[in-house]
Order: sequence, then C-alpha cells, then structure tokens
Amino acid sequence: MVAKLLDLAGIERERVQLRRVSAAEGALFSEYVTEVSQKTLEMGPFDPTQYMLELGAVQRALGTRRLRWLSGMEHQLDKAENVYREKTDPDLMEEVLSEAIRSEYHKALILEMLGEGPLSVREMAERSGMPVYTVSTRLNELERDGLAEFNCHEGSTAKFASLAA
Amino acid sequence: MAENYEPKILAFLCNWCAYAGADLAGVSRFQYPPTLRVIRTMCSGRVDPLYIAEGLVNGYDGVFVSG
Amino acid sequence: MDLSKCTSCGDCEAVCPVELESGYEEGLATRKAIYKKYTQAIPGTYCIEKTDTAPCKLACPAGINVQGYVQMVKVGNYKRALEIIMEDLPLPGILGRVCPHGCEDACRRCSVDDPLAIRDLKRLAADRFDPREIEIQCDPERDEKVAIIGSGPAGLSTAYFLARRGIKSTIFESLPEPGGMLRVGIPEHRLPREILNKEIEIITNLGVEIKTNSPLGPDLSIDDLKNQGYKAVYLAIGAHKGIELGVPGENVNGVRQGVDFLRELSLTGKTEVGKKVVIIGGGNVAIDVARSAIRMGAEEVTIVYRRTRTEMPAFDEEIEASLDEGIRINYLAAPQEIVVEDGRVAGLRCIKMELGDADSSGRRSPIPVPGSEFELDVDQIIPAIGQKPDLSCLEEAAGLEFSRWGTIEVNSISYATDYEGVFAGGDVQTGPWTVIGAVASGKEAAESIQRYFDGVDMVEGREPVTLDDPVYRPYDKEPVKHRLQMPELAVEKRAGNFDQVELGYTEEQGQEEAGRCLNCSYCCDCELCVEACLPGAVNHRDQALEKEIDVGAVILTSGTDVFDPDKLEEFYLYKSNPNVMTSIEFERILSATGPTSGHLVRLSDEKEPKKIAWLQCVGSRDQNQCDNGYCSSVCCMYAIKETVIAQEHSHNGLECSIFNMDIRTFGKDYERYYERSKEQGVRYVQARVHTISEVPESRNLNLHYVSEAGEIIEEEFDLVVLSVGMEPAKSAVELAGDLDIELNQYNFVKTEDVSPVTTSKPGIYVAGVIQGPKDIPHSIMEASAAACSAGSDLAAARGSLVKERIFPEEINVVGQEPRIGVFVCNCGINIGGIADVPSIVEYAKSLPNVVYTEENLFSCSQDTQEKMVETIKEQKLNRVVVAACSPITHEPLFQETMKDAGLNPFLFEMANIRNQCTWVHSSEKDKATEKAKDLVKMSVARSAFLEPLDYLTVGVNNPVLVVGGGVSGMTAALNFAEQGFATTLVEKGMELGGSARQIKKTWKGADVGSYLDELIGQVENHTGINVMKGAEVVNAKGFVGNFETEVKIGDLKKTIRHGATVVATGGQATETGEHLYGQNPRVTRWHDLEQNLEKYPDAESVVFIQCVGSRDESHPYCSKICCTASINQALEIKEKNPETNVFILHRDIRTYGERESVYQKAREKGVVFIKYSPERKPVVTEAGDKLEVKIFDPVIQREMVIETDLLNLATAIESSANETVTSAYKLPVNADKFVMEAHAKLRPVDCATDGVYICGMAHYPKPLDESIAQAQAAVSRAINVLSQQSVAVEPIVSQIDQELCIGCGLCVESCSFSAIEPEKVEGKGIRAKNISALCKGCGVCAVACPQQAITMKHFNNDQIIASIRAGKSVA
Amino acid sequence: MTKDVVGSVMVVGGGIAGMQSALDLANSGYYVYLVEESSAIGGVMSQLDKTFPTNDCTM
Repeated sequence: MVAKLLDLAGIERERVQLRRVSAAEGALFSEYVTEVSQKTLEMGPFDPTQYMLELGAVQRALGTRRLRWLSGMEHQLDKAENVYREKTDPDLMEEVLSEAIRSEYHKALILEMLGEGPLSVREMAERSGMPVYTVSTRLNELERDGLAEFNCHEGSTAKFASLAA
Repeated sequence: MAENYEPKILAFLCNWCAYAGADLAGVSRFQYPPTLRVIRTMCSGRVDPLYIAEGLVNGYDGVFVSG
Repeated sequence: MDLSKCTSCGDCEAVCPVELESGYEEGLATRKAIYKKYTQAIPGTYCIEKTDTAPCKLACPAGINVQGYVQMVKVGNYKRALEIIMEDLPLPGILGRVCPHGCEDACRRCSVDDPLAIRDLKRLAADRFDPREIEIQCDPERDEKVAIIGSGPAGLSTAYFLARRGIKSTIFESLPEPGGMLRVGIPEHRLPREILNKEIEIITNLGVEIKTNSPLGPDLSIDDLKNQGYKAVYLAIGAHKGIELGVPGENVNGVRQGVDFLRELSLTGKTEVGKKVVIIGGGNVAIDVARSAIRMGAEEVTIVYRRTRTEMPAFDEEIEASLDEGIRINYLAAPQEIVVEDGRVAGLRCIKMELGDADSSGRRSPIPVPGSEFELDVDQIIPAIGQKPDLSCLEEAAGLEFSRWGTIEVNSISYATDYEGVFAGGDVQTGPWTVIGAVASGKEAAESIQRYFDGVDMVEGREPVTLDDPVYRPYDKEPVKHRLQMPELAVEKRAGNFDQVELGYTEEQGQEEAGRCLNCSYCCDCELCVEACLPGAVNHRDQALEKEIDVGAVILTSGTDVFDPDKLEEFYLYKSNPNVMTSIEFERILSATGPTSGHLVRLSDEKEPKKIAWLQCVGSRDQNQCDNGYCSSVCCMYAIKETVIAQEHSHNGLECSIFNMDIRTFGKDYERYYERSKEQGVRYVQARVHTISEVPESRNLNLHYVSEAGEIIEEEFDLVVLSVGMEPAKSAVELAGDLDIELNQYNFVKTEDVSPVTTSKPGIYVAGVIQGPKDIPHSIMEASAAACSAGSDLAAARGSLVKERIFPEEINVVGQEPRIGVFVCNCGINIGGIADVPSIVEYAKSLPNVVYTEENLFSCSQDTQEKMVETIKEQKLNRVVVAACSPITHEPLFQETMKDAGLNPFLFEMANIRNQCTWVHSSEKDKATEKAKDLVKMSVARSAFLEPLDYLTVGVNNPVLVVGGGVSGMTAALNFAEQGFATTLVEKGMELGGSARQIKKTWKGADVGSYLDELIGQVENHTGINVMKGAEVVNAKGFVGNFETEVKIGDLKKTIRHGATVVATGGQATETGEHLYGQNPRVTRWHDLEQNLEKYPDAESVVFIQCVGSRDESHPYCSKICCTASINQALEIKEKNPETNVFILHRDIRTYGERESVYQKAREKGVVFIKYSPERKPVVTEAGDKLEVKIFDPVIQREMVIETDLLNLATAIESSANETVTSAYKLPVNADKFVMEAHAKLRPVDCATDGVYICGMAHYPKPLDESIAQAQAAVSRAINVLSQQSVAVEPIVSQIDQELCIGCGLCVESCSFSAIEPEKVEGKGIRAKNISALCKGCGVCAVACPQQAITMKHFNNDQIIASIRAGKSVA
Repeated sequence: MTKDVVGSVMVVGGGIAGMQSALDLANSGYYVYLVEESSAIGGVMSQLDKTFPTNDCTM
C-alpha cells in the first residue's frame, strides 16, 4: 500500500524497503543494510521540501478510515475463507485496493491544496498535474462526504474550500 | 551527488528478530555502512504506514522495515 | 577471573599468546588460553584454562616460568619475555648460552619428536632486547647492609634479589674482574665477555657495589666485615681449586690444572699451550680446556676419560662441537704415571678400563684392565677431573662446618650456616655444579637473609612442594616437527679465534621453534592479559576451592559424549582425511560463529563441495565394531536437517545423499520434515557403505556400496559427514558409580518404564541423554518431569530458601518536568576506541531536558551501577538514557539499577552505540561518532515521552483441572495432589485407564496391568483428587490463574474455578478399510491380535503389516510406537511356539533408542522383516480359511506370496475426539488434529494459551514411559504458575481508547494471541477490550485499527514520532 | 529419620535438560544449584547451528 502511494506521489518506491531477518542471521542483516544503503545512495538525497504537498497527501490518505480498514481486511481476506468457504480472488482484491488508494490519494491531495485557501478546479489541476476531470469527480466525492464545499465566485470561476480538519 | 553525501535511512527493527540479528552482526563484527537510524519496536507489525510517511516527511532518504 | 568485573570486551584474548584447539569448535578452529566458550556464552565472561605447573618450570632450579617466556618469544614480545625471565634470573643472556638446560630433558616434547630449544630461545630474547633496559621494581630501601664474598653467579644473584628487597649489598671479589667461573671458567667462544659485562651491569645498576682484588683473608675476615656494619655475610667463593690426579710426577713442569689454564687465558688472553696436549677428565671444564687449546694453536688435543661417552657429564652439543674441531677422545682410559724427561713432561702412561657395576652415584665404576697399559707422547698434561673450594681464606672462621668434599655445610632450605648471620651458596656449598643452581641458591639465600633481618623463621613454609601425577595438555594430536638446528660458525672459521660458535636463532627461527611448545599448563602465566584488562578482572591467584552444599534432591543432566570415530580410523579415514568430518564438526561449519563463519566450504581447500554424503549409524546400532547396540534416535533427523540447511548455504547447487538402513523420523512433524527434504532433492540410499577410499590429489572420497538392485557401485563425494551417535559420558558413568546409581547394559542410567526419571537411588533423578539417547523435546519433557519429582519430595519446604529482593519505595514522577540523565559508556575500547565519547557527552548536554551527562569506562560493572544509583538520587533524575550496548542483553540489568534508585524501570532507554554502531563501523570513526550522536538524540527524545508503568499482577488460585483419565491424566492428577494442589480429574468414559488398558507388557517387560490397577486405586481414593467420570468439558473462559470451566455430567452442569489446565485426552488406534480389515475375522489390529491367538491356537504363521494409514495422505505422520509394539507381539508368539513363521512387512523399522535391542532379538528369533514401498503396498486376498499376502521383496527383487493364518495391522493412531476441549481453551490443533504445543522444541508441554498444558497421546502418539514423563512435566510447568500467589505480567501491552473504538472487531481478528475480545459496554454497544495477561505487546492490533484507537504502552505514537523526528534534524 | 526437608536442589550438568529443570524448580519456589563442568552453560546444543524440526537457531 505504501509503495502504491509513493508511486502516485512520484517518489521512488525503492526508498522504502522490507526484509526478513531472523535473530541468527547476523551476516544476512549486514548484507541487506549494505544493499539498501547502496540503492538509497544511487537514488541520491531526498529533499522533502519538493514533495511537501504530495507527502502531506500520502499522510492524510493513510489516515483515512477506508484505507486503514482495507489494509486490515487485506490480511484477513487473503488468508481466511469466508463463511461459504470461498477465498477472495487475489486479482480482484488487488484491483479494489489500487482503486481505493488512487481515489483516496487524489482526495487527500485536493484537501492539501485547499488547505492554503480556496482554489478553482483548473488551478488545482495545474498545481497537482491531475487531469481536470479527475479533480472535479474527486471534488464531488469530497462534497458528498462533507469535507469540501463551494466557497465563492471569482469572476466566472467557482472556488472551493476544504472543511476537513 | 557529492561523494561525502551519506544517505540517512530510518530503520524499524523487530526486537525479537531483526534487532537481535543486528546485534549478532555486531558481535561477529560484520561491517556495514553507518546509514541506519534504528528504532526498536516489539514487532514489525507495529510499524504503522503513518510512521513510514512521517519518516519521509522528516527528510530521511529511505525507510527500512525488518521483521 | 573476577566475574563481577569482567565485561567480556575481549581485550585480554587479543594479547594472549597461547593458541589452543577449541573444543567448542571441535578442533576446527583455535582459541586462546583466556577465552569465552562462544560469543553468546552465558555467563558472558572470560575464563582462563590452567593446569599444574609445567614440567620445564619444575625442572629448572630457579623455577623460571619457561612456558611464559617461550610464548613471548613466539609472539616476538622480547621485552615481556625478559621481564618473565628476570623475575627469577638476573643473567638471561649468560644462562641463555651456558645453562645445562635441565628443563629441556624434562620437556614433554621429547616423547613427540625432540625437546624444545628452551635455552637458545632465552638467548634470543636477551639478544633482541637489552636486559639492562628492563626496569626492576625494588622495595623501598632498607638500612641493613650485606657483604657478599665472591662475584660468581651465586654472589651476583644474591645481590640482585637482595637489591629487589631493598637491601643494598657489597660484593668482595678476589680476582681483578667480577664474574667468578663465568669470567674465568667459561671461555669466550661460549660466553663472549661483552655479554658478561653487560649483564653484570644489570646488578650494579641496582646500586650493588663490586670491590675487585679484595679477597677474604687475614686482613679481611668475616668478623672485620661484621664490625664494618655488615649485618649478614654471604659466602659465594665458588670452587676454583683443581683436584690433583694423584699420579706420580704430577707437579712437574708441563702439568697445569684445567681451571688455572682457563683462568689465565680469560684474565690475560694468552697462556702456555703445548703442541700435543692431553686433558684428563670428561666434564665441561675438560671440553672447554680442549677447545681453547685447539684455538690457541695446539696441533693435537686428546681427552682421556675413564668411562664411556654416555657417562660423560659434559653437554652433548659441547662434545659434538669438540669432535668437529678435531679433538680426539680416548674412552675407558685413565692416567697411571706421567713420563718425565729432564724435568718436563714427555708422555703419559695410561691403562685401559672396563665398566663394573654402578657405584653409589648410579654411574658404572671403571675397573683397570691389568696389563693394558699404553703410552701417549704428549708435551702438556692438563688434569680437569673436578674442582673444590679453596677454603684457605676461611680457616679462622669459627662457626663454619665443612663437609668431607671441602664444601660448607648449610641448612638445605635456608642456606644459613651455623655461624650467626653467615650464609653460603653456589659451588662453595654444593661443590662444582651448574650456573643455574648457583643462581637459585642466591635467590633462596636472599629470602633467608630478609627473614633473618625481620626475625622471621627462615625455614617455615618453604619446603619444596612435589606434584604427584600432574595433569598436562595432551599431545597425542601434535604433528611431528623436529627441532630447528642452531646455526653455528663453520668449523674452519673457529681455529685461532674465540668468536662465538653458536650464532643464535634469527627471529623467524625463534618464533618457529617457540611455536613447537606444547603449552603443557595451557596458560603460560605471562600476565599480558592482566595488563590488557582495564577493569582489572584477571586474577591468576584463583585456586580451585571445594564447597560442600546440602540439598534436598539431585537431578543428573550431565549429557553424553559424542562417538569418536577415531576408533574406526581404518574404515572411516576420519583422522587422515580432512574431508571426512563428524556431524558436530559439520554443524560448526554451518554456524555463523563457526570457523568458516557459516560459509559451506571444505576446510581442506576452501572449495565449495558439490556432493556430500552422510553415513548413518556411525557408532550406533553396531555390535561388531563397537558395543553400541542401541540406536541414538537423533542422527536421522539431524542428518536430514543438515542436508536442508547445507542446501540453503550453498550458492550453486548441492547434491546430498544419506546412506542409511532405516530413516527414523518418528517425532511430531518429523515425517513431514523428511518428506519435504525429499522434495528438495535429498537422495536416500538404502545401503551400508562397506569401504571408503581416498581419491589421490583432490582428496575426495570414493564410497563403495551395494545398491538395492544388487550392483556394486563406487561413487565419489567431495565431503563425507559421519552421523555420529551418542555414548555414555565417562564422567557420568564415574559419577553414577560414586553415587551407586544402577546403569543399564549400555551404561546409561537405568530407569523403569513406569517411573522414567527416577533412578535406583531415592532422591536422585535423571533427565536428558544421560538416561539414554533422545531428542531435545524429549529431553526437555524429562527435565520438567525430574523437576516435578524432585519438587514433590520437597513440597513441604517449598519457598523456604528462596531469597526475595526488596526495592525502595518508587517515587511518583507523573506530571514532573522530564529531567533526563545521559550516561555514555566507553565499554573499554569497544566504543571509546572508535567513537569520540567525550564529544558525544558534550553533544548530549545540548539536548532538550538533559540535566546531567556522564562518561563511564564500563557502565555495566558493579561499581558503576552503584555510582549511578547515587547520581540518580542526587540529581533527582526522572528519566535515564544509557548509550552503550544492546538493550536485549543489558536492559534488565539497568532496570534493576533504576528500581534500586527508586525509579520506575520503564523510565529507562538505551541507545545501542556498540553492537549496532562502533562494532560495525570500526573503519569509519567519524561517521560512527555522528551516528552515535543521532542515536543518543533519538533516545533522549523518546525518553522524554516515557511514562511509568507498573507490572500488572493477576491473582492465581491454585486448584487444577485435568481433562482425560488415561495414564497421563492420572499421573498428572496424582502428582498435583501429592504436592498439595486440589485436583479435579474429568474423564469422558465410565472408568479410568484410557488406551493403556489394552497393553499387557511394555517392551522392557513392565507389567502394565498391575501398574494400572494400582494407579487407578491411588487416584480414586486420594483425598486431593475429585474424580468426575462420564463428565465432559463443555465451555471454559478466563486466563492463566483464573480459569472457569463448565463440566457436564449427564445433564448436571458444574463450573470449576482453577488456575491451570492439563489436557490429557489421549489417542486411539484408527480403524482401516485396507487389507480386508473388518471383512475377515483373521485380520485384526493392534492388541486385538491377542484374542485371535487364543481363538486360533494352532495358527502356524502370522503376518504384521506396519504403517497402515500412517505416513500416507490420510495421516502424513509416523505413529511412533507401532514398530516396537508389533515386534513385542512377534517375540511373544515366537516364545510360545518358535516354529510359527512371523513376517513383519514395514516401510522403516523405527525401534529408536534402546528399543533397538528388541529388533535385534526378533531377527535372532527368526522373524522375517520385509520392506515395502508406498507405491507397491502388500495385497491381501482370502484363500479358504487362510489369507494370502502378495508383496514385492526389494532384497531379492521378486514378487512373493505369503500364506498366513493371521494378519495384524498396525493402524495409525489419532488423537481422541476433543474438539470441545480444544475450542473451549482456544487451543490450536495441527493438521493431524494433535494439540499444538507453544514451541515444538523448547516448550513441548505448554500450549499456546498460557496456563494450559498438554501431555500424553493427545500431543502425539508416544509410548507409556514418555506419556508418564510428559504428564509429570505438565505438572511441573503448571506448578511454575500455581506456586505463585500472583503472576506478574509485562506491562508492555495494548491500551484501547473505548471512546474512539467503534467495535469493528478488526483487532480481534488480527490478534494471534486472542488477547482482545469484544465486550458489551452499555450505552455504546460492543467495544474492544484488552486481556493484558495474554497480550504479548506486538502492536499488530494498533496498526489494524482504522480508528487509531489502540496504542501500545512503552511504544506509543508520540514516543515513536519523537524518535523519528529526532533522528533526522541533525544536519 | 525425619530430618527437616531442605528446600534446595542440585542440578548436575548445564545442558538444555539441566537448564530446563533448573528453571522449572526455581519458578516453583526451590533454590537451585546449577553445577556445570565447562565455563559456560549450553551443552552440546550450543554447538548446533539450527535445530529440527523447526529450523530455528539454537541460540
């Protein structure tokens, strides 16, 4: 999940590494650290200031109840069967998960941008690089959830503001 | 990249497995680059994705979770 | 070693010179004399291996620590070598050249090849480092003065040792130059003058004054000296007077005493030498004179000696050198008369001698041969047949006694003469003897003189101590390596000059020769470790002390020895070929801490093996090569494990083959392990290798064996691993002998089936492999069982001797501003040597909330701990951060210190700047320091958020519930009741006994019937046991210490409150549809056969089929007890009627351990064993009133049909139905429906849920004795909990904020310890609730909770976020 | 002879069996003397790399 979010935010996914090490594999641990350090070295220093917006969005998305619920369920649906002894089909699960992550990330990005003050759809699209269409659909979802609302008119364009904390 | 640039990696090590493995690497003097900043957790399961994001926000060059 | 001080930093090991074979590494690697058994050893401190004083040191009159300085020469530390030598000898260079080296004759290396060149190594040390620069500690100066007469070795050494005791002395030397015999007795080619002068300076540098040309005599008598204020006089005038031949014509011109000849030569540099010279005598003086004469230009030099070469007292190398230099030796000849012509010597008439029997000195006395006179024409005769002291200067001394050889009589220990205050030593007291002897007497005299001045008895406590049979390091494995030849001056270069003949070793030669030292007493007392140890933990004065302890019971768990294949060398080539190793050695190769640090390579050529063969049953199941008839039970399993792990270690493919008779994987999950190894390509060859031959240059190994199909095959392998079995430990057998404990036929401790851990001696119990070969889970079960038996004997005195540690009242710090104390540790040089500790301490001062910082050398040592407690109190700290090693090893230690200081132990945080920083970044010092600073900053940030946590205590009520009334259940109930715990025994059936009721006898012959009746009797009328028959567990709730179980009898429901539960629901044999079972009355299973035997008394043949339903898809496990049971039944049949033909069709006969003897007996009695493979199972058909069994016999490779009257099937054993019990206590069950234990290996009796214990066949099929052992073990494990009033639970548990929680239940799902349960909270519906007793603190639930309503104590969000932020903000 | 019972036990041998019985007894309220011949407890098991059937490390 974190990897997908990082992709969306445009941050190299290899920056986050997971490894399995047992208490007896001292040598293996040192090999992994050397390998991870080398990879991170090649990726060069990571300047958070460039990704302030995206990272804010990642954090906000990770806080949403929907993604946390899904990550909790993911473990359970993979392993256990449901009442009818059926196991969820992994690809379907993958699909649902990616879709949820993408939508939550976009919504979070919008709320991040609106954090600094009301913006119009086109402004948001330019700032975030998201297609205008995506911005407006996500915006409707936010309005439905009561997290954003129409704020005012500036000339002919409508501005929206965030209601989220 | 400047040569003296030293990446800083935030590491979450599980107390029973990876942390003990790191200790054993120490006891046997296996050398590895000094890039890690280790936080000990009772289990790798404890590492909330929020902490990983927190790490990146704070400017770490990488996050390493080992269970 | 002082264990409280040692911090196991390893600095001592680095400097220790003594390399020894490491027993732990099975001799594949070396370790030092000061060592830690293995890196993670507990106690984690170093120890020194030392035995009795080495023979060389005992042989040396001066008692020099020879092994010590030899080791120093080996490592090139010449300064230290000299310090060791000069502890007992002031003249190293001199003795390094002229010493008779008695030590070399005592050197144990003589029996390996030849002795060590000890003297030459001493010389090398003195040559490489100037002895004068060794600073000698002297005691504070005293005012007494001592006069020493004679500056020979005795005088010089007395002066040296007196000076060291602060007593100044003056030496009066009659000759113009000091040195005594060293000056005038030993020619320069053996002892160059500058060496002598240099080493005399050592003594004069200590303030000793030498007055030459001042002989004792009329104008200088002993009394004069006394009047001049000398409080003691030491006579060391030596023995300078030559003894006359006593032959006519002796005082004619041309006859000159040897010592006078040498004295004049040494003092003046020249002396009168004839053309043809004869020297009489065989000692060193004679040789010195001869070799000097040759150098002075004598044409012909002959030595006349009345005995033979072997009796010559001179050194061998000296005699060799003189022969090289052209000196002729005339043995068995003695002078009779000197031929005189005009007043000068013209010849010497001698007479031949022959040797009679030995005289008092042990040397054979020469007897003249009448009529054998012969004449030598010579112009100079030099007698050198011995010396004696010139006592002329001592005439008037009243109190001196003289012996008949003209030497001074002294007390042999104190060297005091009868003349008050006068002592004597050296040749004047012993007669002509060795230089080292004189030095030794000087050392003793100095001790006596000091005691004399202090008025202390001079003799007391100084008797020489003799070692009767000393224990030394064995040298059987020592390779032969002959002594290095001492480089010598070429013979032709020696003529005409007195250059030193022996040139001395070079450094490389010295180190190589010193490397030959056998280190007889292991540690060489060089005390380098003492200097290297900063905390001063090394103490060489530790003596073995014997303590007497009276105890209530004893448990023997001293284990076994591994079979040593050396005995079968000619077959296994174990010793000769490096690529044949034992399985223990192979384990070391695989271990990350082993000699190859885990890389799978051959020790012989560092190459990765491609093909490895394991040979099973080495030293087990073997009656002809060695008398170990039993099976060692574990070799099959560990061999399979080694193949699996080896494949993991090899990078480019590895072919493993196991040569075996039967693969015995009978334990729980062992069969699956075996099947999985087959999938990973491990090859199992059913064959016994009969010869092993070595392939020449590659040193691989060719195994010759006969395949199942019958061809002879020769296959090459890179490595052969011998799966060695276990043998009773010799030490254990002796111990059992002393305690008169009965042993069985194989020398393991004898126990009965019904009391598996009780020995023949009441009060002494046994557990583990000392009782017989077994695997680790079984050993652990027996260990707990033994604890239970011992515990039940001493139940009355439970808790009487246990000491409780009381801590001061805890200060409440809630709400206080954090006042953090940072203690940064050097850990000797482990941290301090790499990271810049002072700058870390400085940096720590700058961190927020830090009010106190301190740097320690060793934070974990006892004294620093006490200091920390004081500091915490003084500075009123409420948080403590220690930057040192790993919390895993040291957090509990520091938490104790916190409690001592009245602080809650959880207000403590460690920064691991050793194991995970300095130790692993030792080459990048500055980066390591920077990383250490970051780690400290993170710990400080986290510590600010730490909150005090109290240990949760949960009350324990101690009645106990046992489910299942079989032998296991009854044994458990009985043991609980005997220890005073109220027990409820719930049995589903209407009578007790379980599956044991079907068994009549165990394989050892124990009568099960009577044992069962007696047990049932005891259980039913025991007041402490409430037996509930026909009762079933329906439901249960609660946790360890507080269970509530609902039991249903008929329709009556009872709830029982108890603290622990033992599940003993047992197991039973399954029915089967195979082999006409159920369709033909002649086909029975298990013990039903006994009925059929009565029904068909005239049955002529019986067939047993094993593994019916076991080891296949339906039950992919081995039921463990069927082989032994079937063979037992077969033996009974054969006993009743030897003619009946009995066949056992099997897939592997698994009579493990001592059961092998039963298999042995069955074969002897003619029972036919046929192996079948799962693909070609036996087929059973009816033939009239008989049965026909078709089977393919792999040995003869043909189908066979057996006609039989009766057929018995060994069907699989399943766990008896216990779903209600397992679900009631939430006990996980494995794929085969057996109850899962907490850990297959280390906690085989505890269940995953705390407070519930498993025993008997419900855990896994097992024989009666193992069930009983496991039942006792369950009791012991339960009592661990029940004996406490309350159970302290780790406070690191989850904490649920019920406001945020919406009761979604995700956390309940995610918790694998079922430590969270939904709870009805009125007004809010279902909310999650944590059961802290079961919570392990892993924190998975906190992450799973969408509401982020759960946080973990001691690892909550703020603490972690704070650490993350702190780690980065440093630029 | 009814001597009062001494509430301590001596376990001879510090291998896996010795350690387990010592732990059990100590937790059940008895004073335990664990006597080991070599300089560290652990016995032969400490020399092994991994153990069957779980393959986890012996340390």
